[in-house]
Amino acid sequence: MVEWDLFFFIALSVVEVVASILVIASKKLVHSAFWLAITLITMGAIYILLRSEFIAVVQILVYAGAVPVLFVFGIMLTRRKMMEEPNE
Amino acid sequence: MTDIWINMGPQHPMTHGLFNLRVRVDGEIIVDANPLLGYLHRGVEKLCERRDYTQIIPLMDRLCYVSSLTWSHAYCLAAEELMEIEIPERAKYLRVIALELQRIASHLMWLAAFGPDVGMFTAFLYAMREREYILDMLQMMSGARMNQNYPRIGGVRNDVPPEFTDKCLKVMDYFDGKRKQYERLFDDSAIFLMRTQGVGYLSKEDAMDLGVTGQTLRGSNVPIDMRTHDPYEVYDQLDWEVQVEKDGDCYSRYKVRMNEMWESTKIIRGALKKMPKGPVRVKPPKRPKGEAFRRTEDARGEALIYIVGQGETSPYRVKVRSPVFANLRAAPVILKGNTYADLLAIMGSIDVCIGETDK
Amino acid sequence: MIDLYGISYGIGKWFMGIIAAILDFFGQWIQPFQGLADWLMRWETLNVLAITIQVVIVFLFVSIINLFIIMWIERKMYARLHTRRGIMLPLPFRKVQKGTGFLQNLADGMKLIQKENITPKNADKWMYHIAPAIIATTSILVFVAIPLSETFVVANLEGGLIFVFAILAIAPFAVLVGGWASNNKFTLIGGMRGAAQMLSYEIPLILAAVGVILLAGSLNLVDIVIAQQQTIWFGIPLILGLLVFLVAIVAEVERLPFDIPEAEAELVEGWATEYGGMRFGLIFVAKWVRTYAGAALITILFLGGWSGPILPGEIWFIIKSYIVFIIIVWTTWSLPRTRMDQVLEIGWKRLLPAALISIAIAAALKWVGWF
Amino acid sequence: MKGTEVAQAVKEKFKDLVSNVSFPRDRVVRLYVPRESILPFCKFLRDELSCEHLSLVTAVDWPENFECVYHITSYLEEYMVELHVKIPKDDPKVDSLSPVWKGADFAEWEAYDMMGITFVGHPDLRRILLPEDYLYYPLRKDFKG
Repeated sequence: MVEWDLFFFIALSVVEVVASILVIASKKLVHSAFWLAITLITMGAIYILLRSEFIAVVQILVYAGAVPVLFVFGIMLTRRKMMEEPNE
Repeated sequence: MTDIWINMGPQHPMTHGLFNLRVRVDGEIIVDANPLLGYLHRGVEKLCERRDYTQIIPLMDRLCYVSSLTWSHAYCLAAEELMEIEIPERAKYLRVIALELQRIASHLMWLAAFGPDVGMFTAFLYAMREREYILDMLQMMSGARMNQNYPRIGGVRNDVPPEFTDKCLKVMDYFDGKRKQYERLFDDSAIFLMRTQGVGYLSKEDAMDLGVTGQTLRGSNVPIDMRTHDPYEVYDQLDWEVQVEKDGDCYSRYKVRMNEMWESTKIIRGALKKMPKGPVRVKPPKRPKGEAFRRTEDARGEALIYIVGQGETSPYRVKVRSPVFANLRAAPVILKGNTYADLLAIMGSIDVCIGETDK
Repeated sequence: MIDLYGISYGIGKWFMGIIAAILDFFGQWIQPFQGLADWLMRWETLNVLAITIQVVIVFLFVSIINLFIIMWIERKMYARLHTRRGIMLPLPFRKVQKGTGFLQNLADGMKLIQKENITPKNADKWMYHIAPAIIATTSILVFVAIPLSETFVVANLEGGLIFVFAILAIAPFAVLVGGWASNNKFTLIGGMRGAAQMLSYEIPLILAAVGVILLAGSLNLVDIVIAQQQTIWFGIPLILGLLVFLVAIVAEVERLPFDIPEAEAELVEGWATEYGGMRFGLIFVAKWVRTYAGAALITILFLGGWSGPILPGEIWFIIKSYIVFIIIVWTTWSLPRTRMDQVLEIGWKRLLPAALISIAIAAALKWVGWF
Repeated sequence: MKGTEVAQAVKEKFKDLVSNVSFPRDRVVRLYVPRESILPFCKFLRDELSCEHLSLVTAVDWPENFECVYHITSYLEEYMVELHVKIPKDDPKVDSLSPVWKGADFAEWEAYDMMGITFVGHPDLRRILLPEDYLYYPLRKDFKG
């Protein structure tokens, strides 16, 4: 008998912990935002494991939906090196 | 993301030809624009110095691939001025008919490009559909659809077949009947009005100062059309009006062109009715001497051809004034302060043809 | 009504039965095979298998059959709007050069698969690769929650509507990631526009659906349709909400009046400029899948879902959703593109108040007691 | 306004500077001015004779000298001035007309590009049709393609 719940919980937790470490470890702001989105989506998946679907989808809708805003600010406030160079 | 330079071209779906428009945008707002030309430079003016006067006509046809007939006609007109010959009356009428057909074809091609510029791809195929019939008429006159090589110094190459008048009238009827469809497609569309009205404003003073001509000038409330301003052929004997719009925005430039198409059908009808019988060509002298210029109203604005002859079989110097070259001067002025998305509508409304710009 | 779970369970049981019988046969000599056969025939295993088969069936429907049909409909439909014939590729064994062109999309897909996948030198490789995957998976994932009939549904979620919105909201994120990672000015501007557009259209979209939620009293998509079967289609009292939802869904899937993130005239191909080969194919296909998801949502929320006489519910659902899809295609190919600021203006100043009025109407109807 | 009237008006202002006046057509006047006085002359044309439009700037390579030809239009009075300026070969310089007509710089660009005439006072004189590092002026007669 496989404990599917446990299996998924462990898998999701590993993904989430790794992603959340990468949020603070990434050098680029945009990468951080990307990992933050992954963290929030996996957190939503863990809510599903806890049989609370509504809060899971709200989690994705609200938090993961808000990440693009963060992303936009990340793009606006940082500069990519390649963009500054003249076009060859 | 503060200011960045964007290269619109030379390979870009927006460019109606091979040129590079460097745009500096701050977010979505255009701060600066800089057209870079020369990708299509063929040295037509130099080539003219090595060719016979008659051999230049097909070369001039290739100046603009959309309205080639107007260019060879402008050259022939200037050469006739240089040689001081008067062409037969019938040839004048035939030229007017051919020119106006070419103008409609050119404007339809412009419309076909302007539609996708503002995101309406349907306009492309609608305009192309009508253009086929117009090109059929040109083919009937000259035997070619694109580079007609029809005008000659001293007249036109050949007379039209006898059934031409009826067929041309039929095409004009058909084309006039499509006017309502176009008005419903464009003028009734709220989004099209949103995209063009009040966009790309060019004031009357700026337009005059920058040397802008043609529909861009007439869209800015200056009623200057070389067909009445400096009449050539038989335009002053036909019944038609110069189209002017007041607002100076993309919509008025669009409107001028659309109205000009319907005005052209009027000219063609009148010319077909008045056309006399007779010869269509006189023999030009071979070695003219002196200098001459003539202005014509090209499909895009004032075309001026200046010829210097030195008593040889080929001219000493030929200079082409391309209307688009001058109109492009206005592009940075109009673009400044507009949004990046409006760039399409603005450049579309100027009607860029790089063939004649780069020569 | 087709019971999707029952069918899947049946298929799984039949298939596993064959394998278990074979294993049993060998189990005469090899003892562990018998245990394996027993395990295969247990309810838990079959349940997992049945769910997998369900997903595969829906995936096949959405991404293969349905996708080819809607692509074909769209391409034929706008060809007719352009007064031309559209795709006409004949079947391979037919020599005559005229046909319906149904297999043209298959040929296009095969061509895209054969293309080389080029990654730009300065692109952010990892994010560049992942963006088409995100947008394709989320687009198909929407159909997990969309019921074709009462029983033809993979996951009958309690918060199905919110789930659909949540999944649809992830795609603009992929747009931004892809646009940023490609390291191209056109893609970057396209991605920024995508984010701005999403922010302004998510709200009217959800608010327009709130009226439906009020009338139906449930977030469950199946319950919403059942509520409509008992009363009337919600599109009739909430016509305003329907229109707002239609406009907002067109903006959400980035179709033509609002396709500014990939305005091909000014931004080459928008945020997807640097993608080639099958990555581009995925992006392109995802757009169609999302459009169909939008059409399916409108069908469920406003047009009574699968309710209809005589024909089975699934057929009714498909007919209705295709009609909505054709309406979307029609608007797409007859309107010019709006500008960025105009898109935001339409979203915030027109659609948002209209959606609120729609909610007020729904609340009033509920209060009067008609629903 | 007829060509003769224009010539009259010009002669009153720039007495002996204007030479070789001829009338190719009814409303066209062709005249020569020395290159030093081109800027005041054009200012006069624009301000006093309402020449709003500079149609064309041409350069011709004659055996003895260069010649700049300006076609200047008056929209209001419907006439045209064809202005010739002789430029010596060893010093191909002439005043730019961009202070008078803003649109002149594009036309002058082309003349510079093709004939190598330097326009003094031009805001940004550079190659426009030919490559930046191109060494020749192709429309000169001594250029052998």
